[in-house]
Amino acid sequence: MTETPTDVFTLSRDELPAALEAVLFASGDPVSLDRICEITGTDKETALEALRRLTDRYNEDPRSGISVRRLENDYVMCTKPGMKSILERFFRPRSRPPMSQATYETLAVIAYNQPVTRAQVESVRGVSSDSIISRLLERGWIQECGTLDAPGRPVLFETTQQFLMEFGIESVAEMPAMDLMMYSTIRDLEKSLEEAAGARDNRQVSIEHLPSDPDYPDMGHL
Amino acid sequence: MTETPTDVFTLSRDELPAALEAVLFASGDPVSLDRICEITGTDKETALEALRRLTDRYNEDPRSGISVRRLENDYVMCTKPGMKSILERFFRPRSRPPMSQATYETLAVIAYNQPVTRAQVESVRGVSSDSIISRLLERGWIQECGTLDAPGRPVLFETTQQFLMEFGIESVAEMPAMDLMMYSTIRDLEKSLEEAAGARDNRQVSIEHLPSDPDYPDMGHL
Amino acid sequence: MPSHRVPDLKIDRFEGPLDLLFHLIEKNDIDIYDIPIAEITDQYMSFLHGMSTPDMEVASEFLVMAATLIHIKSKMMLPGIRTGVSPEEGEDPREELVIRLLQYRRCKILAQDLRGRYAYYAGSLTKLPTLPKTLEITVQSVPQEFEPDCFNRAIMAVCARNEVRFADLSSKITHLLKREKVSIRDKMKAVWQKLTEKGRIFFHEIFPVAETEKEERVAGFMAVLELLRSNRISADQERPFDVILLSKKEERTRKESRMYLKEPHHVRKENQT
Repeated sequence: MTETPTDVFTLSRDELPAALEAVLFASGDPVSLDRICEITGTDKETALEALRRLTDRYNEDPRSGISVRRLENDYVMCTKPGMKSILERFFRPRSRPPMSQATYETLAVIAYNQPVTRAQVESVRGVSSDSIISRLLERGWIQECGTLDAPGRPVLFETTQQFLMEFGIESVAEMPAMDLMMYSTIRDLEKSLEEAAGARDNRQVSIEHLPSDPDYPDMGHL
Repeated sequence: MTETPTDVFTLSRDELPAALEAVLFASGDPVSLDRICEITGTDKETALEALRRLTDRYNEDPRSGISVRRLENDYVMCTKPGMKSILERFFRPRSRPPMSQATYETLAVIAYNQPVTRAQVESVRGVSSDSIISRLLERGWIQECGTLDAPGRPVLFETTQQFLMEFGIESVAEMPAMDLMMYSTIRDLEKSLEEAAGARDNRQVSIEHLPSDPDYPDMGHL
Repeated sequence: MPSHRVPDLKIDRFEGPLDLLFHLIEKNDIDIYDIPIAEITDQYMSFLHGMSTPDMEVASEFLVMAATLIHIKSKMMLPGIRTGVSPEEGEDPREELVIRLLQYRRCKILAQDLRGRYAYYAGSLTKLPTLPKTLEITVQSVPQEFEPDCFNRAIMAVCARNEVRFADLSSKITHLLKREKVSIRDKMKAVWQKLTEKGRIFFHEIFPVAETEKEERVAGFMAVLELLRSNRISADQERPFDVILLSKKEERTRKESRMYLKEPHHVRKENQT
């Protein structure tokens, strides 16, 4: 690439059709005639002529499922109207593969801790759960429900009505109390372990601040 | 939409090319051969033949900026390699840091020997390749694919679909293993090279011999 | 054969020892199947002497190759081994090296090919997927099966994992503290010595904040606790973070209080000490 791309670029007449096609294809959205001229470095007349040929080539070829259409001053590449039924088949949802254990785990952690942040879920599961959370959102098992009042304002998640319906409200009430599923427990465990480790290096030691340690059974009593 | 969708839908032979094209166009992402057969209600052979024609039609038409490419068992519609400069004028080019020689060497060992462990990569290159492997993983060119059934259960790596896409390779089957890894003596190596030379007329086959690719222009011109 | 000096070569120009070796072979126009190993080893070594690299890991890789070369060189000097590879002769000591060099050469060629392919193909773009909505196609959502059993199993799995996770962590920390024990023994001796000399002393006099590492102070503090527990000393601190005054207990008082406390655990501990 050169430093001043707008000036040096030129397309030969032979290169113009392919260039137009590539731009319309990659864009996906309508592209204006002005923009086409600007990019290809051609005048309007030449561009229009090339676009006309391109349009004809696609629209008149029965082997092609694509057409090029003009919308006022924009041009767009899209599927032909006759392709609707095949595309309906393409877009028809297929039965989904069963959810993975990881997905159920993430859902369970959210159910136990809601409302809960991504970081909290990760802390309980011990592994990153970002992509799974996105999938659960997409599938409607969980939803966003505000943000946590903490730095970065992380999003909070909760389970949805759909989850309740599928799982059964009674089942939810019967969910056994599980300390090790709870973010608060995990956080406390992590904290106390950190403190125990930290006593070695980052704390002014006082008699009241000793870690309890199985090897020093008496220290708790001091 | 019908109630029993799998059965009633049929496409005539004449309708197939346009249908394929529409599906690949609308999808954007690669579509598997199985899915194509399922949607179009055709057998594999017919679908493959139609895909071959479609591929040829696009790839051989100099007026077209689009190509259809096979990536293992998937098919994708994308812009032709030569359209790079016009598309960079249209989209802001993503500037990516250039990859080092070491990166391409590591990728070569993985691509030509997959699935492969870190240790195997290092044995060919004679240097530690940890950080380079991470970079390749990050770049999406390789991925983990299980572990080797050996002490320590080392992770195996393979190339990704994105690798095929960005390197213009249809299938890893096109990439013969780096044979040299299989020989323990030069005599074995020479014998096998001689045999290979004999099988393929009388041309001298050398270690430098590369898979030939008709689409891929001579490196000297790049 | 050109001179043995290999000037103007920087180690970071080479991807590794094989790359360097390969460079020397190409530069000297050597037949890879018949490497004059003595010459190459000398050139390789003179390069190693000239190189400066702060990275020990990189350097060690080059040194391993140097050792290999010297090993091959010494083998070549043994009687009965001639150069050249023909089936009648015994194994050529250079064979493995040649295989590795050929392997590496192929790797380099393929890498070069991949680089070219990437430069050529990487600019290809796919189109963003067309949304069904823009085609006026409505997509019915397919319900996802929910398995309460899987859900309950997942709960158990998370709990079980967390149990292991925290048991692991706490055992690691216990281990760290155990390791300290060795120095705690030393510190106990030091504290006891000071108290024998002076009778009473402030904790911070033995372990001044300015002159001791935190770890040492913690170990010292642990030592004080051990001595307290074995009832050899007493410690007074008015409130947390305040100074701690240590004083030695007299033999008689110690015995009395021990009898008074009658804690078998303490007795056992003391006997160990």
